[in-house]
Amino acid sequence: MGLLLLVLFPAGAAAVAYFVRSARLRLGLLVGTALLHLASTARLWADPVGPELGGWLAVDALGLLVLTLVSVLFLVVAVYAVGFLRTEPPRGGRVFVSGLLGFLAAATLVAVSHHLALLWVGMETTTLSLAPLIYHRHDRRSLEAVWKYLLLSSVGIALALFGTFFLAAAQTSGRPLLLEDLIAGGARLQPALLRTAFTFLLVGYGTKMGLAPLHAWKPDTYGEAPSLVAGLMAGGLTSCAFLGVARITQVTMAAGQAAFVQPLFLAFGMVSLVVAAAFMIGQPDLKRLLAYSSVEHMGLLVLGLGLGGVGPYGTVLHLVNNGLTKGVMFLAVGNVVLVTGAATREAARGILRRLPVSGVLLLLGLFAVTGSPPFGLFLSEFIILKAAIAQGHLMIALTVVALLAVIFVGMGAVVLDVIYSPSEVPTRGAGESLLLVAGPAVLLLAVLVLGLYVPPPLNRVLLAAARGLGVTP
Amino acid sequence: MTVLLWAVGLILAGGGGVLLLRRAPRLGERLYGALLVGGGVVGLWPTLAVLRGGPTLRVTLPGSLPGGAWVFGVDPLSAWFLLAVLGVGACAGVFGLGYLAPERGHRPVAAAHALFALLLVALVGVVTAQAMVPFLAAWEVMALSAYLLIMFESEQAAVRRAGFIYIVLTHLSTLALVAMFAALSVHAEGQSFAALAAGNQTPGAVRTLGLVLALAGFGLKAGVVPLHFWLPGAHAAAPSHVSAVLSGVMLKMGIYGLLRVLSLLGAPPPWFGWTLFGLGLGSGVLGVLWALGQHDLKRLLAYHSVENIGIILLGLGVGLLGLAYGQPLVAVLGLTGALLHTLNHALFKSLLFLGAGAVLRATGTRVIDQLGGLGRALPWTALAFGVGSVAIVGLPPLNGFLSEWVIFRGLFVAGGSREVIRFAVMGAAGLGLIGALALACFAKVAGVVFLGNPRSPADASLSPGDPPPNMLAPMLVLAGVCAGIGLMPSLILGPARMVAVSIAPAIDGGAVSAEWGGAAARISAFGLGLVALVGLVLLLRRSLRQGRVAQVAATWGCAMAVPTPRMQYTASSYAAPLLAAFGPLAGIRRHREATAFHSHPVDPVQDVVVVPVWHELERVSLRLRRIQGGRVRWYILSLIFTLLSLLFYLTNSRFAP
Amino acid sequence: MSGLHELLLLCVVLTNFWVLGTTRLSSTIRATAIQGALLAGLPIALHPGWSLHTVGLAAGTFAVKALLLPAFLSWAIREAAVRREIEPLIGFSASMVLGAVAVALSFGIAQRIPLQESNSSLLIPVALATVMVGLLVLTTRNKALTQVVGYLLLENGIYVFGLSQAERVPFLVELGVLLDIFVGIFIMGIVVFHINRAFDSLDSTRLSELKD
Amino acid sequence: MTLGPLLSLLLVLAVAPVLPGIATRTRAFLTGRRGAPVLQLYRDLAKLLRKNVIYSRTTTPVFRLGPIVSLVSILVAATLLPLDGHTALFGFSGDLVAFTGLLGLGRFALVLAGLDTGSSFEGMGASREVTVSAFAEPALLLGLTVLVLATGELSLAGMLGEQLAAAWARTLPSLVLAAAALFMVALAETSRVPVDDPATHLELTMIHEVIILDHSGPELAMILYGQALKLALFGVLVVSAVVPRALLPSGMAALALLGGLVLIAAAVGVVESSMARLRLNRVPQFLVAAGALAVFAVILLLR
Repeated sequence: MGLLLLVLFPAGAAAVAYFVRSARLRLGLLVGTALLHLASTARLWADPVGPELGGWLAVDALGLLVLTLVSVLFLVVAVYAVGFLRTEPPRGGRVFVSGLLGFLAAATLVAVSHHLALLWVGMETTTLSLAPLIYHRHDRRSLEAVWKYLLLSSVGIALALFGTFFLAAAQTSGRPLLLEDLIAGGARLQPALLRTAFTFLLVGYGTKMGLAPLHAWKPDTYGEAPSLVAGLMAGGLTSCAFLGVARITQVTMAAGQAAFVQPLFLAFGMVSLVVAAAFMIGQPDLKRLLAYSSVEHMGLLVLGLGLGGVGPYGTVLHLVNNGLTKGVMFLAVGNVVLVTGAATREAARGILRRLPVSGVLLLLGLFAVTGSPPFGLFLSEFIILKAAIAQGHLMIALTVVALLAVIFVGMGAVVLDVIYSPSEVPTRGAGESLLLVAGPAVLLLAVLVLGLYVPPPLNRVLLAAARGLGVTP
Repeated sequence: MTVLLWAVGLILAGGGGVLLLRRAPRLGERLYGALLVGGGVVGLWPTLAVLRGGPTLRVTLPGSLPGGAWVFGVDPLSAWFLLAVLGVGACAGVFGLGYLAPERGHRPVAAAHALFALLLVALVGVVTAQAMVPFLAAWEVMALSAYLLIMFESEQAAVRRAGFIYIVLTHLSTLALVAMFAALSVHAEGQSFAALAAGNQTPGAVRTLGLVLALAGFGLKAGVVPLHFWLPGAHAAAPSHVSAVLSGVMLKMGIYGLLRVLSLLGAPPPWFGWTLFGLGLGSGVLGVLWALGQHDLKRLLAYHSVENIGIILLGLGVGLLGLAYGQPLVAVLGLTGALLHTLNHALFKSLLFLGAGAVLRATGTRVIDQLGGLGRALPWTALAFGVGSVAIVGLPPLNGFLSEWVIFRGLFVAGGSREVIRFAVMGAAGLGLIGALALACFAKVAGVVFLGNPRSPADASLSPGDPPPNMLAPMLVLAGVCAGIGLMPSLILGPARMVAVSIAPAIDGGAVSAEWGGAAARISAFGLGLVALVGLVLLLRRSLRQGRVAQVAATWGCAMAVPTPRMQYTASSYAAPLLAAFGPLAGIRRHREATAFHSHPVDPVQDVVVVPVWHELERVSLRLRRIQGGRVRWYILSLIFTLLSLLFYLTNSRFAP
Repeated sequence: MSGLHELLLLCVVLTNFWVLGTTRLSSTIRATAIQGALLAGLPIALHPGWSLHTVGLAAGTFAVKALLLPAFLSWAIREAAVRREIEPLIGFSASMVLGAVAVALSFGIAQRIPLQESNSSLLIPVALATVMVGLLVLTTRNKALTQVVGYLLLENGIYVFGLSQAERVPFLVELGVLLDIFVGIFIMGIVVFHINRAFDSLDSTRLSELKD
Repeated sequence: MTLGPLLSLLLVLAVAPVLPGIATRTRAFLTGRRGAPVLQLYRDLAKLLRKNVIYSRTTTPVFRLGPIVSLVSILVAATLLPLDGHTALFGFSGDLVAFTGLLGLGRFALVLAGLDTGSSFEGMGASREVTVSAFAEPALLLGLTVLVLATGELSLAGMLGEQLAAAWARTLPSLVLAAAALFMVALAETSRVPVDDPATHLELTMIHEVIILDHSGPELAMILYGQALKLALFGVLVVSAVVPRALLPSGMAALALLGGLVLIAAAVGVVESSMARLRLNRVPQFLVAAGALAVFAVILLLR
């Protein structure tokens, strides 16, 4: 029952957290749950458990990656939240914590469910569990943000459900909507319905991933949500959404529909990169900037899937790196916001003098997120480029390079200005406590290590995860 | 190899030490200086061994990376560049101690020293890495530590702007290199350079793409026109000892990279050689021309780096053409000349930047037209700077002449052949023009800054006295090396040729080595003769004086009142006729008012092309941004649009049932 | 008894047009209620033989779609004191026309997607049509509440198609639908409520502060 | 045989000061004046060597070193030329680069010495000098390139000696063009009309003269002698480019050299009397024209 427990105990913790009165106890519960979750996730690496509930719950390489990513990110965010809520008025603390824990439960469900309908339920729950967190500040802007987020994600998720039904309709044999049977019986799926299913699922989960042009909710939401929530969304929620896309990709690849799937992925990838580049130029708000950067990286993910060859390997590696890096960036920006009150260029100047540690984190994070060696993202982007060239997409490769350059200029212009320029506005709030910088620092270190050294077990899992996403011979 | 690792360890220890001991700066900095010099000396040991024909060093770290293990090694090519890295690095580092000492307290001096050590280590890594990922990692660490050093005085808006332009272009170059390695690794098993070489011997689209990307990436780093415009600002903004390393060593990493990639890819196609040749000529002429117009001493030196990179590329181009057209002698001469000039430029350019730093510390300004007559206040600095000037202009008997001599010979020999390559001989005229313009420019710098009368009262009251020994000694050492190479070419010509041959195994060095030694001996004889003759005439001159004391008077003002310092010819008016002859190419903007006239230099690439284009791009993106208008309705519409177009693809593509 | 469910499906389409055409929020909600009732009838019509599964499904659907949600929505408009949908992006007749286009389009697309052993040829087209009308309402209406209704239509469309799978896929699907709609609509309702309080209007066009 | 180069070097050193005299004398003759005696320069030098010097307060040792370095560099340059028509006292492959480099060194030293006085006039002169030479240098190198291509030889001794004699018949047209180009360069390098006018007395119009305004006594003597020697060296270049002296017996060769030098000097005089001096901003065009001639010659050889 390990997997079921892994899903249930955060959910239970969420319920408990809602009724716990003492804030201290609540935070203890939050961090404790995160630690326990990470520990049990680590045990999954050591000795994998078999399928449960008749195969509805199981861990494969891809799920394990996403699960670990979410778990690590969540622990960091939980620790950060302790420092964050300390600076905040206590109002909403209960909802906040139980919302976080609810998200953990839902994300876990997404990661371990091998029944696509169950996966969809998990996805829905992630969406809803984060809504109150976005509305944390209870003002007009956050209200608008949560409205847009809910409307767009709900429409997307609904379309995903539509697609799931089509997938069920396409299936002629095996247990319905069970991943193993879908892949095993891939040849016997009805192609037309399968393609329809893929179309709707791509639009649905693509909306949650924030692929352009389905990304419109992202900047508004990330811009308004508290930074740690935004970080959790950019690192965790998008990874879950990508897992949804990856699952259906596994099925379609198994059904030999690569020729239908890959052009779509290429198109989404390039459009996302172009949109991100165009909207990053002269973007005055740090958090919106990061939102567009997230769009960019989602684009790279699907680009890798669309290229084939070593592309999928690059994609899964990029998934991990992107998740960690987004955590660094959003939490560092969160510290900036705590001190300056806003994430706009004018307000946030002079970071290096005001917040030395966060300033350095932000500086290094900028280079990490723009794929500079030796940070991990460089390695994954390198592999994706290699895939593009190896598959003969020279133009795509060159365009990607050009767009990455534009994106760097767009991000660098703001971030470096904010870091180095002297500030006009006065500082408010306390400086940076250890709770607020330790987490992002750890994540950054992890990203750095991943650029220099991929541990063999991780590499094995990455290879296994990539295998299903490529063209299976 | 272990010795080299020890050297790296020492340097890193120095950086760490100064950082740990920032409470006791004097002790920390002394330790840092000692370790830096020690590391440099220790590191030079294996380097020279390799250059003397010793075995190639190699170490393989077992790393679990997608693509395979990490390889580091020192072959002749690496060793050649290690000379510059370690030698110049140590000198500049020591200079930095004295240079930054006055900053203690209000700027993070210790951090700057530590970053400098990191920069040196990264440079060592770049030239010794024998696999893709370690190369790129070292490359980026180099670029970033350099960026942080450039931003040392980040409270000035000009510095921030220069730093931003630098970081953007260096990131561009990194991207290009990542793409290049991605292209080259397509056909390669694993990531080591050996594997790349094995995989890319046959021409093809991928190999061509790799060559183009290499040219872009490394050209950016080397500062080839039109990709040079990040360079003047950055080198002017950085602290002078850092500028010395940036200009003297870091630019050369672009050259190193080109040579390395070419050594992997075998004989390149002719078009590549011609491209380098043309770029070299362009960079050389334009670089020195733009330098002539500068008012800022360090910007001027930076533009001269563009010029010298041009000369190096010219030699490189000739060498590659020699390879492409099967002319071994031309190939060896071209490559050897390029390598020699790389080393020489590293020496005298860093020397000049250190000199500029000394001037800056003494006077507090880099504006040439406010300086003057410093020769009396800083005699030794003036001497060192003068040596550097003669060297960079390429006049006998110093080292600059040596490398240009080799390149000229390459051009002339090429002219003698029957191949298409013979038209390369026209480059000789270009090289001559470059030399003459450089002469004009450095006559201006040396003359206006160190000779004549001080132009600002502050300098007039300057207490005579050279900078402290830890700043003066590095300059004199570098000057000595410049003179040594110039007078003893046989020391350096042999190794240079050996390195050149190691790059292109296709050619046999024997063809060249024969008459080479004779020429070298002649050159040193004639250089020494020149010096001796000057001494002789000096003695004669003494004897002519017959004990009479020379009369002393004011400069003759041509029947005018005694000239005041403000009446002296300014650097700008000195350069005016020459720049006027080149018209708009020279990039000078003049402002005339009723009572005032002043001119200031602009960079024809940056200020006329790049910046306007970027602003246009910004305007477009701002217009495009209206899409994100905040109306949730439009968000859903774009979703619907996407859904419908996908459904269209679904039902109307060739997959439609 | 295939005639029956075809009839029901056509009525579903008609209710879609009703929603598109009406100006009064109350009648919009009535339309959704009626549509919910029709959908509740569908499982029985589709899968004859009164299995516990179908009956339970029908009952649940009726409870949620025909009673609970409409009640909740009308309560919401009473609280928010809004009666009519004023100045939509495009006029009602125009939106009717667009709806017709959407229906035609969905029928066109549907015949490219052959559904084997399907118990009705109308299922997919009607489902698609309802989905599209839902999206249409979402985009063309200004009142947040009306957009919620649009979302409800969207869900109904999906539900219609889901029914075709109800036999083969265990009832987790329907559970999913109900849960999703229930929670989705409920939370949206709450947000709408907050919107009303914060902006003292349900005009979602006011929600356009966040932009580039 | 080894004595040949040394003797001819001494010969050239001895006769060099005559050449400016001849030039001015020709000019005077053509303009109907008597003019200074041909040997005037010898007297001036002797007088200057005897005189004491006067230095400006502003100056540093650079001012004193300038004339010496410039003279020495021209002397050393002379040892690179095959003055006897066969071999140079001193030469190596590619020494033509050293030749131009030495001329450059001399110029550099003089310009710095001029700037050392801090006088605006000398600054102006320095500026003009480097401007002119910047355009003279490419032309000079192209002229020498013609010789290189004609003979396939990289040392001046070779390209003006035997090899030239061997290639002379084949390549005469381009050699003549090159000689013309070199002659134009010579006019610029030795600051003669139409580039500069040694006879002018208004500092504002001078180029070379104004740099050495403050030099006096022996130093001035060195500069004047160096200038004359420079003219002689260019004369040697031009003569040897068109006359294959290696074919003649050594005595004849020496005579040919002397005759040639006299003719060159006279030609300089003719030019000075026949054409006006160019406006300063037209000087580059004059030298570019010289370069164009040389380029044409190179093309002739490359095709």
